[in-house]
Amino acid sequence: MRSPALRLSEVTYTYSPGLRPLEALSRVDLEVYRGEFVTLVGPSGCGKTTLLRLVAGLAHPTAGEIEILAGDGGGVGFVFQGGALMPWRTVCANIELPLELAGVASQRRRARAREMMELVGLAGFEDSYPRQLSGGMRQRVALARALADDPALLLLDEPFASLDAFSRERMNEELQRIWLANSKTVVMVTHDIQEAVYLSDRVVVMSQRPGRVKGVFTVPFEHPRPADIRYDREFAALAQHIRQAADSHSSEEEQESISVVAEFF
Amino acid sequence: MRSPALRLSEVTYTYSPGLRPLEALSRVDLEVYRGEFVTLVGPSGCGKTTLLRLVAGLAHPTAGEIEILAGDGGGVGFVFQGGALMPWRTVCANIELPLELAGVASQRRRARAREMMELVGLAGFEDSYPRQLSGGMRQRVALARALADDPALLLLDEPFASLDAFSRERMNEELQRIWLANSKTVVMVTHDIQEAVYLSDRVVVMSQRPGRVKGVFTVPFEHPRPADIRYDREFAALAQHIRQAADSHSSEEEQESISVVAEFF
Amino acid sequence: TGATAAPPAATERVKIAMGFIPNVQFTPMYVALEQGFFAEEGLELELDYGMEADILGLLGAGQLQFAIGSGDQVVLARAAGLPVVYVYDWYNRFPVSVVSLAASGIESVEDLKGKTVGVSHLAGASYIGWRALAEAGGLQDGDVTLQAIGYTQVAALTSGQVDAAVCYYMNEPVQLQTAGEAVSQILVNDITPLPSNGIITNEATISGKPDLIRRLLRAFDRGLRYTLDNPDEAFAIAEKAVPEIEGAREVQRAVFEACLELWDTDELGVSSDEAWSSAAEFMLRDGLVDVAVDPASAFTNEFLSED
Amino acid sequence: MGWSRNAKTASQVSASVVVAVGLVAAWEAVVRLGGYPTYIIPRPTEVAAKALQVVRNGTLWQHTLVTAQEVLLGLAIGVSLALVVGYLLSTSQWFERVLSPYIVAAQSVPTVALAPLLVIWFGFGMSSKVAVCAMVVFFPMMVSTLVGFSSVPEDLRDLMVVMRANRWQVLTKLQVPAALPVLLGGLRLAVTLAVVGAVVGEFVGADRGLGFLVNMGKGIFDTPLMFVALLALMLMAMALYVGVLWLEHKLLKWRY
Amino acid sequence: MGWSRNAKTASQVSASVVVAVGLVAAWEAVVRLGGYPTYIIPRPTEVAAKALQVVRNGTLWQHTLVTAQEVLLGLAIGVSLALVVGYLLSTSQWFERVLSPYIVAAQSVPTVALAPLLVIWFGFGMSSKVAVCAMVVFFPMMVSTLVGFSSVPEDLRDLMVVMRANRWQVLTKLQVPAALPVLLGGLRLAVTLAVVGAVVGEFVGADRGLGFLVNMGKGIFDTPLMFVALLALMLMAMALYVGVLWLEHKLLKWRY
Ligand SMILES: Nc1ncnc2c1ncn2[C@@H]1O[C@H](COP(=O)(O)OP(=O)(O)OP(=O)(O)O)[C@@H](O)[C@H]1O
Ligand SMILES: Nc1ncnc2c1ncn2[C@@H]1O[C@H](COP(=O)(O)OP(=O)(O)OP(=O)(O)O)[C@@H](O)[C@H]1O
Ligand SMILES: [Mg+2]
Ligand SMILES: [Mg+2]
Repeated sequence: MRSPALRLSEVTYTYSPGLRPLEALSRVDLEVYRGEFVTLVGPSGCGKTTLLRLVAGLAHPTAGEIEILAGDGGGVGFVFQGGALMPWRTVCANIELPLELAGVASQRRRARAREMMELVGLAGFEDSYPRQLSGGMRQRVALARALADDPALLLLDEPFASLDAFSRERMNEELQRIWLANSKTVVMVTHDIQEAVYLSDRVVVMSQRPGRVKGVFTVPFEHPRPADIRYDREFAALAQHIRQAADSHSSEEEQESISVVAEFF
Repeated sequence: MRSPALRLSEVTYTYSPGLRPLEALSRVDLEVYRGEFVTLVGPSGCGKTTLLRLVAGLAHPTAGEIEILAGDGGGVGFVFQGGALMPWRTVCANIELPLELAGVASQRRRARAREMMELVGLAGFEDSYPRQLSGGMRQRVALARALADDPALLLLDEPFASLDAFSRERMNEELQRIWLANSKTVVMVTHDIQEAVYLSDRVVVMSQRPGRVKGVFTVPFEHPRPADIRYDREFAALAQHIRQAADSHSSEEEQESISVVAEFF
Repeated sequence: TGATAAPPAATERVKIAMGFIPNVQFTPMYVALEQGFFAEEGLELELDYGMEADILGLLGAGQLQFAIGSGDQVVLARAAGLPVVYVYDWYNRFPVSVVSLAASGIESVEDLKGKTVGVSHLAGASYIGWRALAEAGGLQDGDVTLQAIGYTQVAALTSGQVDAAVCYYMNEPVQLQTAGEAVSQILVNDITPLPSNGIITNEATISGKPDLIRRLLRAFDRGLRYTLDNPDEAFAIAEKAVPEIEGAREVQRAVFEACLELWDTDELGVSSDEAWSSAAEFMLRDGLVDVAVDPASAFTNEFLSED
Repeated sequence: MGWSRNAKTASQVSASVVVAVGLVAAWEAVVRLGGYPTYIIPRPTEVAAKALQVVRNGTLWQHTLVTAQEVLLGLAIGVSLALVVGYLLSTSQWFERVLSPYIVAAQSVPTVALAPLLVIWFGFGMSSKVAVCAMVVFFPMMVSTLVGFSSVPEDLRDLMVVMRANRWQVLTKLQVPAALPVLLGGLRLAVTLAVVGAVVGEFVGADRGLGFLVNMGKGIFDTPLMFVALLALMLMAMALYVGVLWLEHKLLKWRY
Repeated sequence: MGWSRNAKTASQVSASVVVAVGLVAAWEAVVRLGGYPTYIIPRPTEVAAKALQVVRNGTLWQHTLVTAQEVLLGLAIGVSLALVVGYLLSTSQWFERVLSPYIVAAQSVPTVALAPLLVIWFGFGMSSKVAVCAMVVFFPMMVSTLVGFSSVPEDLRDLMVVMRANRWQVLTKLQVPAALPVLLGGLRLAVTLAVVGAVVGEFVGADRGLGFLVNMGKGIFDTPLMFVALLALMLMAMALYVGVLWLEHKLLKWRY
């Protein structure tokens, strides 16, 4: 489990629209091991989405290097922040898309899509178009699509942001189950620190723009984790620590101590 | 404060795309008082967005009646779940839009937009286009726009879903401040029950599709509420109750008891 | 009178570009086809209905071997270096005329002074006809306002946009007359003769296949004669060849009659030296061409059947 | 729902009839009030009588068939070429900027000026008409392809990249469906222009087809015949256009 | 950034020059290999000599000016009309379905058939050419308006409703900007067709303008003159098209 799946070395990314360049990421170092579940948390606009896009190859670092060492052959599953559903495809056809691109026969595709829809609680909406779905339902379609062709690397950008607490917890459990069953590498962005701690092997806390890695927290609990581990004292303490680390108002000195705490876990 | 701003009586709404009609809301009764802050919580796809759309006049009930009794003259501020920013307008121009439509002079418009951008933490991004913003930043633009012309009725559809915990708490406080200062009527959808309790006078819990009102909880704390009220025991207990009520897996009998609890608060 | 040649070994395919849509004006051609005159010469004739302006270029470039066109165009074309030669004078009289509604009282060239005259384009046979008529009739520049009106002569006349219009003798005037409008017209040919419409070929064909030209002209000549001798039968043949005229039979008959007037002469097909010389001189004088064209090179009677 | 759709279609059809009748009445009125003689604008009744005649004797049908063939062939060739060229140009903005003005230049050459070359290259037969038709169709379709392809949402492009779609898959599964509204808009223009194109092609020189019939009617002073041919052309264009509307209805139903 | 943009523009310009030179070379090659005589296709040098002549004596300029006026007026009228009619039709799908086929029908009438009516209504002055040009421009612009307006995102429509925008505000602040890419696509077609339209208008009967010059060159077998006029027409169309591209660049910069 210690062989790396991807490695970012001193990655800097600068957007340059028009005249003012905007440094979104600054010298980010990060290694994600094969089969690891890593979560990124950090303030809005700190470059989390940018980081995922770089990993997915949708953009190339302005400086530094990214190595994708996966080599499992499996593709990449990406849940985009906005969903990125094709409005002209039904829910089912949207979920089938990656299978279609991989040349899977239509019957197996259909079966797999139904399975996925069941999983995300959308059975019965096969023939609906995205615009006929609620926000949370669309997000679940995006998740189902990302999971459909069982990719080795999953990049999830706030996949549960529009879900109610209960759906969210259920989806968390499903995701954990799938991850454990297929030993995927997952990099997820979330704003929910409980969720981050519940799912991850490590939580990466990023700083305000330009995004830097402010601290990395290893979550010590064994997988699979029961749902009620959230009420565990140690869990709560870790979550609280991460919360403090993520607080953009904490000063540099405080951050020093955070790193120490991070080492501790 | 007890004069009603809007009243829904036995409101039913059915979408009928193609052949299968879909009942999104079923016999919803709800009264919101002038200057009240009401929050809707409920599972994904239960009709919260639909309800806001009906209140805003974007759709008309299939059965039942909606009365808007506001009459304050002020418009409606709506934060859409998807943001609904105009891609061809800069951030600043997007925020100015309602003022522009109201015929406010360009200088005052500009000043107001800057004020709003300051408020939502986007100073410096005046001339960016929406596509150059992160997801959370876009959401904040949508909020700034909704607040720009100081509407008497605010309809907020998961306005903070893409914000990190700290930005979210800060925005919550700002929203509370604005609401208190201008005695607006607010109907907000959220999936964060803490947020709901922190901000609302009443929390409306809706049931799984077709959406019904499952319970209404009155939040007894005085406004303005300090940020750390979240750690108050009573606060936590109420949040816990609402959470249970909102659990879509609870049976009908349990729901009976929920209503009783709701009465109690 | 048409000499019958010995039937040749194999039929030869030839194309002739007519320069206008199928029409009773081409009756002699239809007659010659229908009566088998071309077949008797061993020719399988194909009629192409391209637009006049393109045809001479194609003919000169060797893309075509035969075309119908007017003599003035041959002068123009030769001045521009196109090796085209006029070999059969079909329309004995130059068919362009200046038409006006009778009510306007225009009866002579003199009456046109101060009027607006419409002409299709500032080029082409009708324009050259107009220039010739104006010169011969003593009109100075500025005496009339010339207006390019495309092919809207009838509308332009009846709506009063122009006082007179330059037309083909057998077209618009006939149409107006059969519609009951009284018109008066001045035929260019009555004022100044110009080489009119006939069959044109190119120098390559003349040097390469003189016999082909002879045979073609012989067959056509028989068609023309037959038409003049048996107008009713000829018209019936035209009706069969161009079934679309069914609904406009009366007008077309009148057009046909007008054509007969223009075709009838003692010496079918023979071009006159004087007409060509005076045309070539006039066109140079008038600036219509900027190099002198030797009339002798522009036409020849040598392929006409020796009676 | 089913009922209301039928009712809607029925109301559309009846409204269309009303409009058509209204137009004929307006035509009659124009002729009467303007005092135009038959040889300028014939009366509806004269045209109807002529129509009956040419329908009965088969003339109209025969010419219509010729033009229909030219139009359909020209459309097929012009649209396919436009899609291919449009796609190629859309792959590089630089390419497009450099080349498209020349395509525009080619478009602005009037057909009459091209006539001799057309005759040399295609002869007087059907192919020259098909060529003109295809040329006329090409441009609006190419511009639509360019505009349509450039309006593909960025997030979906990214999606396809992440899913490692190949070029062909990106084209068929993303670009074409996303551009479809604009492409179909282009097709609306193309079908209309195709009819005009075939007619212009026939004007260059033809002895059959509806454009020929228009010329014929004009040439033999049979204006009712000309109007019958014009009406047939209009009906052909309308039929093609309604066909495209129907296609839009089918293909873009996710929008409604 | 500034540098790279200049470099890009420079590369575009130089590539355009290369393409232009290539086309001239191809033209020369076609003439030589095809063995076409001058009166079918003149050589580039002959055309250049003729161009020099007509530029010197002012002829070309004078005719270009006439056609340019017709084109610009026709464009202005046709585009405005199309926007208005397109907008009105877009307000009701029912309306559109019923009426648009008739607009299509009107479009498919060849200009030559309309010539007599044009003459009666507009006379032989510039107005008849402007009318033809406007008619030709109208249709692609109208279809673009329809397609563009129907592609306005639903959530933004809702936004405008919630903000109680009036019709005019919805039009100017939402529909037009949202439809702009498609509208500008329509304008690309419109400017090109406008040139063709003015020329066709001049063919109906004119004594000035570049279309007239083409006809004239053809009529007097002065093919170099005809080619000079054609080149002038092409340049006009290219200039207008590049103008629209520039406008797109300015107006759609939020996309890049
Ligand atoms: N296409 C773009 N062009 C220019 N700047 C951009 C672009 N996309 C993002 N940015 C900028 O880069 C910074 C980081 O954006 P990013 O989307 O990575 O943030 P994020 O961490 O995902 O935030 P959020 O939690 O709000 O989604 C932001 O300040 C944003 O303004
Ligand atoms: N335009 C539409 N056409 C048909 N059905 C629709 C449409 N919009 C929503 N629905 C359906 O109505 C139901 C309620 O949708 P709504 O958007 O109101 O849910 P919601 O409570 O806002 O959910 P979420 O929290 O996921 O945003 C869903 O089942 C959805 O499928
Ligand atoms: Mg993001
Ligand atoms: Mg919703």
